[in-house]
Amino acid sequence: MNQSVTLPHIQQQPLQLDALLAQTERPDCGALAIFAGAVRNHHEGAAVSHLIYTAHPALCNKIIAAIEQETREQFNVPECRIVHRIGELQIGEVAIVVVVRAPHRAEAFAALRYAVDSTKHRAPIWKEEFYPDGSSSFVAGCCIADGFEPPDHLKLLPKKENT
Amino acid sequence: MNQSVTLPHIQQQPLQLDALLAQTERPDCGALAIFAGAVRNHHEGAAVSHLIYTAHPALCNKIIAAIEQETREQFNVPECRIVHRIGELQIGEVAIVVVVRAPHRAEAFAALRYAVDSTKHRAPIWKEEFYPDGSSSFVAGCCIADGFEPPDHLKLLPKKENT
Amino acid sequence: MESMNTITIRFWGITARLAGAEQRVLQLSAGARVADAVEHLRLDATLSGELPRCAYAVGDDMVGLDHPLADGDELSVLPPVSGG
Amino acid sequence: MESMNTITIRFWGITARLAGAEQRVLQLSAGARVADAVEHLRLDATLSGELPRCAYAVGDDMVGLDHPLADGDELSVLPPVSGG
Repeated sequence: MNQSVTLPHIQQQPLQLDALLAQTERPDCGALAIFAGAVRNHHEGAAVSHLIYTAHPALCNKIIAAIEQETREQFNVPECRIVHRIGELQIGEVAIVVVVRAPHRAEAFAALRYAVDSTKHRAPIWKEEFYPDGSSSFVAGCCIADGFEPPDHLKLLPKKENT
Repeated sequence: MNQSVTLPHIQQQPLQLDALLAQTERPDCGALAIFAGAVRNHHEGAAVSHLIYTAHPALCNKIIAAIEQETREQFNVPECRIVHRIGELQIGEVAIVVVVRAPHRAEAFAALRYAVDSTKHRAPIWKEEFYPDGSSSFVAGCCIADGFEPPDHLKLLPKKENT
Repeated sequence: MESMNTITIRFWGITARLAGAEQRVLQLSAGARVADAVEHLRLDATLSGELPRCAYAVGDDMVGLDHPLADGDELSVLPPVSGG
Repeated sequence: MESMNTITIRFWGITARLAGAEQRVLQLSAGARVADAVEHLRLDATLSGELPRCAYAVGDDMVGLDHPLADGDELSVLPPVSGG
């Protein structure tokens, strides 16, 4: 994946929280909840020097868009934006930003958690960790094959019947 | 309360998320969770034109500092910062910002919710709503007198015994 | 003659509106407690309905109704809070 | 003679490392399904251990093992994901 990627939900450029906040501003939403995931200097006890994230661009963009829509519908929140960075990231750099805006805070908290966890469990993104000695390994992840069940809180609610 | 207030946890100047983020940066914390509460243009069906927040400055500062410490201890998160704005706020302006940083996201989400809800339930801050016709009213709030129980998720865990 | 303590009552939030002032100065007998000051405030018919929902602080310490008041104390009347 | 479909396999994440390539081109019989391509990949001893944890996509659609493959399809092999 050497080509530069610029899709709404994945980008190689550093993530800009300010831009996401400006794009989602709404006068009817009193609650803004944000999650940002940054590169840690350690993982399971081992020092980490940097990371490389890769993603299947078209599929990942489509799946993240679906997670945004599910989040808005299931938690009745007007705004949910998810952006993931790919490429090489240094310690402290931000890999994912999720922004939720809602009239009230309870649904903003619940929606934020759902959106973040769903992206981590379902988006086709892979993290390769690099260690100070120059070695690397792919981080053990979440299986997205049929037959592997997501945790309960990430299961979709049954669609409401139109009666 | 006409004097200008500049305490760590309450201020009359607009809240600056960037400053809080810079002050709390840590290479060992992969998870950053943020809540910002902004002034809505409506409350319980009525249009709102602006708000005035007042606070008991010294007591409020002390109580918010205690909530930060409880949050760090109970959820084992290295950073929790809470700042509340007072004075006149227009629609869309941010009244409260809470920033939590933790190694992992699960404790960041839980700590964020605790810190936000505890501030709303316990900090001596009062919100007066102003309506388009010029009238105003104080928003019904949370009783902090002895004998009024907080919701279960805001009760302090028993201190661990040192054995 | 019994010695008296001067206590400044500070009203916060809606209680300032109901009391029509941000503060009042009371003279209470030495040995008076928060409950005695509250008893005095209850004489104000506009304010009295709000008092059962109020908490109290002296300086920046929350205090109970049996907290003893000292001369010069500032007693805050704290109605239900609505920050955030 | 049976007509053949050309299928490009795209390896993602650790599967590219195990396969030693980002893609491989397979010729499969017309009517072959995802399962037939996976059967073929299983012949690669380095890769085969990872395949039970993999999902599959054609273009930007997730597909099951019984999804029919068309000539020119790009079949992605998606190991467990670790974004965020």
